[in-house]
Amino acid sequence: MSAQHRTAAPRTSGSLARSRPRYGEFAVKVVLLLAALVSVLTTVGIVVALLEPTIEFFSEVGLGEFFGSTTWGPLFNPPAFGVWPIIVATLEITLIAIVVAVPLGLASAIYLSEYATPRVRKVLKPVLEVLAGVPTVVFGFFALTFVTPLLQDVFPFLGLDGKNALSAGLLVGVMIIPIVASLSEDSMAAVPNGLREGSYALGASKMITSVRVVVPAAFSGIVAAIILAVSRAAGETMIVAIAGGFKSVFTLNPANEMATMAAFIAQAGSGDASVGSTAYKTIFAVGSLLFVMTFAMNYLSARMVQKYREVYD
Amino acid sequence: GGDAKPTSEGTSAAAAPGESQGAALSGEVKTDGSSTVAPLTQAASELFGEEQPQVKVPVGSSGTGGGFEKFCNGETDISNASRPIKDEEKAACEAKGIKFAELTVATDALTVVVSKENDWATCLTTDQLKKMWEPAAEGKVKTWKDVDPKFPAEELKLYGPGTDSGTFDYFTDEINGEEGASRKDYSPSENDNDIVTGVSGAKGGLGYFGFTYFEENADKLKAIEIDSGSGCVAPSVEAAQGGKYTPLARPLFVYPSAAAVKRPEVAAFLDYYVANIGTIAKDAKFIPLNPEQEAKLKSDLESLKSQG
Amino acid sequence: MAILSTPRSAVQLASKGRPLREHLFRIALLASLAIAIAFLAMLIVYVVEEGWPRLDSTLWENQPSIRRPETAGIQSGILGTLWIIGLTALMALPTGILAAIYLEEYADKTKWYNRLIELNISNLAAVPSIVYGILGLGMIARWMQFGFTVMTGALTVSLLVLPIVIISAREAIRAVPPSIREGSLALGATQWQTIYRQVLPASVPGIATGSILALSRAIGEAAPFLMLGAATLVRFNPEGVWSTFTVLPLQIYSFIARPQEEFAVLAAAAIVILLAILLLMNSVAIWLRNRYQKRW
Amino acid sequence: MSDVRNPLPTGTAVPRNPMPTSGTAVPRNPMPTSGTAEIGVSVPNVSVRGPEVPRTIEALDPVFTVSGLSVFYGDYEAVRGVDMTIGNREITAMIGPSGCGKSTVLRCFNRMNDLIPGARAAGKILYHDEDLYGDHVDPIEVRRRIGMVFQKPNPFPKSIYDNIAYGPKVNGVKGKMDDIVEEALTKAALWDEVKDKIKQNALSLSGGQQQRLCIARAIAVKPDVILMDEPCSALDPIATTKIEDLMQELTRDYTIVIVTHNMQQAARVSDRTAFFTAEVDADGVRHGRLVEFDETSRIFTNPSDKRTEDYITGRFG
Amino acid sequence: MSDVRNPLPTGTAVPRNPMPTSGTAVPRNPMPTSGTAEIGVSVPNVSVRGPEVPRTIEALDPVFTVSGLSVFYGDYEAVRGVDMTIGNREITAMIGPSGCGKSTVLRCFNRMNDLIPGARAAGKILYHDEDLYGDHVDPIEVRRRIGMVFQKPNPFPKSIYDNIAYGPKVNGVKGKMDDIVEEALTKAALWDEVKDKIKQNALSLSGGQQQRLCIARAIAVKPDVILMDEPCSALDPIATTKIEDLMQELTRDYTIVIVTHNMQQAARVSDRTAFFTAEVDADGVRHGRLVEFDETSRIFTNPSDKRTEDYITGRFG
Ligand SMILES: Nc1ncnc2c1ncn2[C@@H]1O[C@H](COP(=O)(O)OP(=O)(O)OP(=O)(O)O)[C@@H](O)[C@H]1O
Ligand SMILES: Nc1ncnc2c1ncn2[C@@H]1O[C@H](COP(=O)(O)OP(=O)(O)OP(=O)(O)O)[C@@H](O)[C@H]1O
Ligand SMILES: [Mg+2]
Ligand SMILES: [Mg+2]
Ligand SMILES: O=P([O-])([O-])[O-]
Repeated sequence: MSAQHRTAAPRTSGSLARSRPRYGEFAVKVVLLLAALVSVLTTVGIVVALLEPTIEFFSEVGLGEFFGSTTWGPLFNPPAFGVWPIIVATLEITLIAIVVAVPLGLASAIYLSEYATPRVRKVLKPVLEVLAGVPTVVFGFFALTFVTPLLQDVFPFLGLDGKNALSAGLLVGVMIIPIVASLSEDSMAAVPNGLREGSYALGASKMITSVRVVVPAAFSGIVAAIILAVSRAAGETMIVAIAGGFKSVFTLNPANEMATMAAFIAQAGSGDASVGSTAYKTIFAVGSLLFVMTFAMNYLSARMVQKYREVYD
Repeated sequence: GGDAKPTSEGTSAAAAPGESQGAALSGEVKTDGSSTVAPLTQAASELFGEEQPQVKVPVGSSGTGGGFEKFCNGETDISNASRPIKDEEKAACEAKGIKFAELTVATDALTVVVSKENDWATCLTTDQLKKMWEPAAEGKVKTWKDVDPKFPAEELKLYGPGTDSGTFDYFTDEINGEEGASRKDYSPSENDNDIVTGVSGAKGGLGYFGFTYFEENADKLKAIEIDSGSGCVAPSVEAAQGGKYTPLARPLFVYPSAAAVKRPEVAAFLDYYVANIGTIAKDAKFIPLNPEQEAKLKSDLESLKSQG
Repeated sequence: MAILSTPRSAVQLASKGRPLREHLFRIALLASLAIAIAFLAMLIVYVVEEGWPRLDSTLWENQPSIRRPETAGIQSGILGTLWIIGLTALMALPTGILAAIYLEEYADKTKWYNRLIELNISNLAAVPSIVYGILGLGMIARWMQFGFTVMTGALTVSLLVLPIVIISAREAIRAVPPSIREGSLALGATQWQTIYRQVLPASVPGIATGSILALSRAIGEAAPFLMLGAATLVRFNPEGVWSTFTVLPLQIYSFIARPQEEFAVLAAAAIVILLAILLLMNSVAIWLRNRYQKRW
Repeated sequence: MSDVRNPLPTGTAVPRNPMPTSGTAVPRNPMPTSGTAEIGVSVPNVSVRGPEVPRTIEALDPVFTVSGLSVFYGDYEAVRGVDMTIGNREITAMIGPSGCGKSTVLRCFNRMNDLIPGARAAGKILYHDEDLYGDHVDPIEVRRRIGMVFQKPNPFPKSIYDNIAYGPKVNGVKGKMDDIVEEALTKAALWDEVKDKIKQNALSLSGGQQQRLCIARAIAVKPDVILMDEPCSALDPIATTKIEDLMQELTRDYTIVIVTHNMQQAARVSDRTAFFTAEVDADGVRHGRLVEFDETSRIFTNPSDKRTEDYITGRFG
Repeated sequence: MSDVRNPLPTGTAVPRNPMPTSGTAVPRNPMPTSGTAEIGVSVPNVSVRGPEVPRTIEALDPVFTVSGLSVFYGDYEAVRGVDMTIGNREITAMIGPSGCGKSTVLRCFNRMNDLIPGARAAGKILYHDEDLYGDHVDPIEVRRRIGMVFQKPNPFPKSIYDNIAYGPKVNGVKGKMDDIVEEALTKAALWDEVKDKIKQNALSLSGGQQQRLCIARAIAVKPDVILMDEPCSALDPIATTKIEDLMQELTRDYTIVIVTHNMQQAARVSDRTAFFTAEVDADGVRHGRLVEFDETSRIFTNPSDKRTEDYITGRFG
């Protein structure tokens, strides 16, 4: 039987050569690469769709006015192209959202990662996933018809407008809680158990271990989660369009109505501006700005994650 | 519907090309444009659907400008508009060889509303409105007192349609003298319900929108009479129809493309629209045309159909 | 010496009043989670209560109507949403999974183009959906001349969820232990045989779960359709990929803007339907996850 | 074909053969220290077994007294019926094949197993006559007094200084932290190597240094006992030697319990050795059992149990 | 305090001391098989070392001939300058401390290292006179001929049957699959245990059974050589014994190379042993080196290198 075996594997030179051609393997790899390239194509598509009108816009309006003035109203007569009011509104709503989402999301993440039993986690994580899936129109509807009236009743001194940055920001915050919570939880779960054991073995309590060992060790992952959440908040459209309003004034008071960049795009993009007009091109200029902002934030986040991977690998 | 080519030319009728009312037609009549006019075309579409269930009439509401953009790109058959087509838009249509007609299908009475709690204003002159709304008022006219010393110093909170709407264009044109010229620090909204909520919730609130919205919310709001030099006139069906509610009574339009009208389903839809315009306007809660306007509508459509 | 410093009294190992602080912290954490969940609960209760009068069969049997808001339905929206989801599943899922396989199993991370693809995907995951709307309008509807059809909508949403699908599929593939791959390769299997016959079957539950969650994001999107100018008032169901269509979130958005009170109720009822579809998909995801969870 | 296995070509295979050692003087295990071969004697050489006490497994001054300890993970009884005592300022080694429950038992000594959901200990562990699992006992306080060093060095991703200062800080120790850090590092024989880079990230240290840092970290909270679970298995021979030397040094002040896979290590460093193995009961379930517990010299030269002998002579494991 | 370490109390500590073994007849390593102690002889007992060939490291009928093999992970040279031959139908063991490159070398034999990005082998490995890294060589074909069994049993999460059938299937083997499965399981001494539950999920088997399943899976593709990387380290003693018996059995038909941490195992099962260690070069970089390669009996009784001796006598590791 062993002799048979030998003949089954002859020692002739070239016996290790490919016994049958495998073009399929190569074809598969090409197909897979093409699939991966779709995403690159998407980015190219976005850039192409944005670039030409944006360039035309800046040749008509000029960077100076766009970034140098604080009056916004591309669809008014005379038009005004100072982009700061909508940037400020975007940042303000994002800030409110972050103020809501970071403590709640982070605390939820610590709870899920460090305190919850597997059983509890198995129930709570899907609930957070549902929250993450709630359509943004629904959040907008809820903010406009429930949260704003409630806030107006409970805190009349705030002088909330019917549409306001506060409710919109609050609900954007609720929308991004699951992002902060689940990504932070992932990075806390990635903290080697050895670190926790090391801390407990020194007589540290669970709270101290969570706060002083786990959170710092997962820090860059947490920051990456927050950055992703920030870019989702900054780009959120429906909630701010429904509950935040379109008023393009330069204001910091969150009780006021204000238009964010995304809200402006939604409003102008589905509206009156006629093709080729400067007002129309403004949509693309603002879109480009939003794209560049999220790109920059995401690049930052990718770097953070990179750094965090290095610590344990 | 299910053709391979998604352009309007492709959606030809599968049924007999006859225009007789009885023959079952099919196909799609694409409409888009003004969100103000949309309910009118939607009502027409609903009623027409009972007659010709195989003809589909989707109604978009991209706004008057958005509608013309698609219309002049050959992407829709009929465009709804709450203001007449602009010169640039005409040029865009011409460039694509798209011919069209302007059909006036109903009348709207832009209604200026204030809160029920407002006990000082029942009638405003167009000048007073201008004083409130002109670009120069931005940041300066903050209370009612700034408009007229007789009014109390109640904070003036302004609400209106978004800058992208035909309603805004019309109002700014008529009141401020130039289309789009407006103070920017008012609360604009695509959703007229927001104006209802906003104005009814603020003692010093003021806003404007289509007559329908006022009628639906007459319990919450108070309509202001308008004085354009010949005395105060309250918005009403009769005043608008009779041409007395100036300058805020405005016509609403649909723009069918000449090429599309060649298609039997489009022609049938328009025929139906025009023939039943009274019912449609009532269903959509607009002010119906007066008899002269109705006659003009019919002849306008006929001349479009007989065009080239 | 150590012994001397630690008296052997019975109280030496007793706690030092630490538990209270520990308890408060724990309660604070739980409260945070509870707030998030309470929002969800409040939201659901609110829309169910608001939409209750209209939660009957007319809601999905009828088409939207301007003339009779009290009996208007949302059939075209439900079916439009299902069409979009179906097509998105057909396009985004295979592409996303294949791309994930490429990145996890083939891509040499030291090559600049692979790193670029990775960075690009994580970046796309953060791009606002309204920007995808601009892409869909400019590139798909206009440049590719697909018009304002189901196809355009589905393609746009597919591109939007593609990065999410890729990221979650990669995670599922990564969760398959390398020992399974090594085991297969050591038997003389080719790389694709290994992937197709070992890695993919083992990661199907994870991929399915991630895909469902990605699709539930697609269900709720309204902003890209707003940008695309999808028709809001559509009284017929889509019949094919080149059909005119509308989706539920967009219908809801337009109902909110109607003056009649009946439309607010209708909007709430439509939201209940949308949430029901969402919950259904999430339940499937959870079921899949629990049913096929691998223990290696 | 059931037994074509090779017999063991090791010198230890002969039962009851006292083991000769080559090397320097033995401070802890008074065993024969001949530089030359002194083998071939088949009778136990009693004289080299140190203080000729009866074969008691009781330490004279016990820190832990374990009786009838069984440990469960959920329904699974991982370890069954362990009795042993850990003597004060001695090094006790726990050896045995993989999965026999060494770590499980070790982790009962500072209630680390409390952290594993479903883990539960039955039986009794007295710590200085106090029930370690008593109701009034705070596991956090237990862990402060009974330190632990793990298999893989697990420094916190912080500076060397912060690693050491962490324990005293969380335990509310006032006092000059710099001194505490220096003292702990000095005791752990690491001070000279790191004193110039005390603020540097601990992860930049070598594996052996990291492990000594972990020992220093444990020392810094002034524990009574240090538990070590295979502290050298991730280290190279040179680092291992350093840690072993350190253990000898530390046992002046501390009681040490060490789990090791490496019999030679147990033989080198410990005073007493516990040999565990896993046995299959009537139901086919494997439980860890303590087979033999005795002075290290006796375990390695004159085990009383056949299984111990088989294990240390390499017949299995 | 630098050298208070205990000397080793093991019998193997005396250099050049031929090791007596107790047990049954030895088919593979012809070593003294005295049931009684035959120790105290300080001169190598040449007569018991089997065929008295010169101390060549060349196998007579080589399957692999390795010369000047260095393996790089990126820029890091993990293993440097290895020369060895693997004899046909012999069991060759590779031992050495952790990180010395045993796995790295083993994985070169079936080009498993190709799969690690940046891994690269320099030098030459001939497989039956054919360059294993030659241009025409298809690594997939190589792996079909040279099977591998891993440290942790890694059955596919499928049925037992599918686990075995997988290899033949992907290699396009036609023929009655049921017979192939039965034959492979029988050879791996697993058939009797699983024949009634062949469709059951392989993950439901015990660790030892899983490992035998992995061996059966490797056998099913009819390889020439089987590489095993610490195949028993995750197993209990009983399962280990079974696998070792199985290896003896398999070596009738197959050439086996095994990496093990366990010296006793190497001594028990192998014909030849390669001892690796990691050495630090002038730049402070650690490289794995092959220190000594010889017949197993000689390595364990009469190593020619001090480092080998130190290692097998437990002086480090
Ligand atoms: N967290 C756990 N849950 C369930 N079973 C466990 C757990 N930890 C260990 N076990 C089981 O308990 C038994 C004893 O494990 P333990 O880790 O104590 O062994 P060990 O002697 O330390 O082994 P090793 O030498 O491999 O570290 C094993 O069968 C193991 O599988
Ligand atoms: N994929 C890899 N990339 C970089 N370095 C590696 C890789 N795999 C192993 N090494 C390094 O190569 C050296 C040899 O590793 P190898 O795994 O071959 O050792 P080993 O002798 O098998 O050790 P062990 O007994 O712990 O399994 C080690 O220093 C290891 O860190
Ligand atoms: Mg252990
Ligand atoms: Mg290895
Ligand atoms: O939608 P509009 O009628 O306001 O353009």
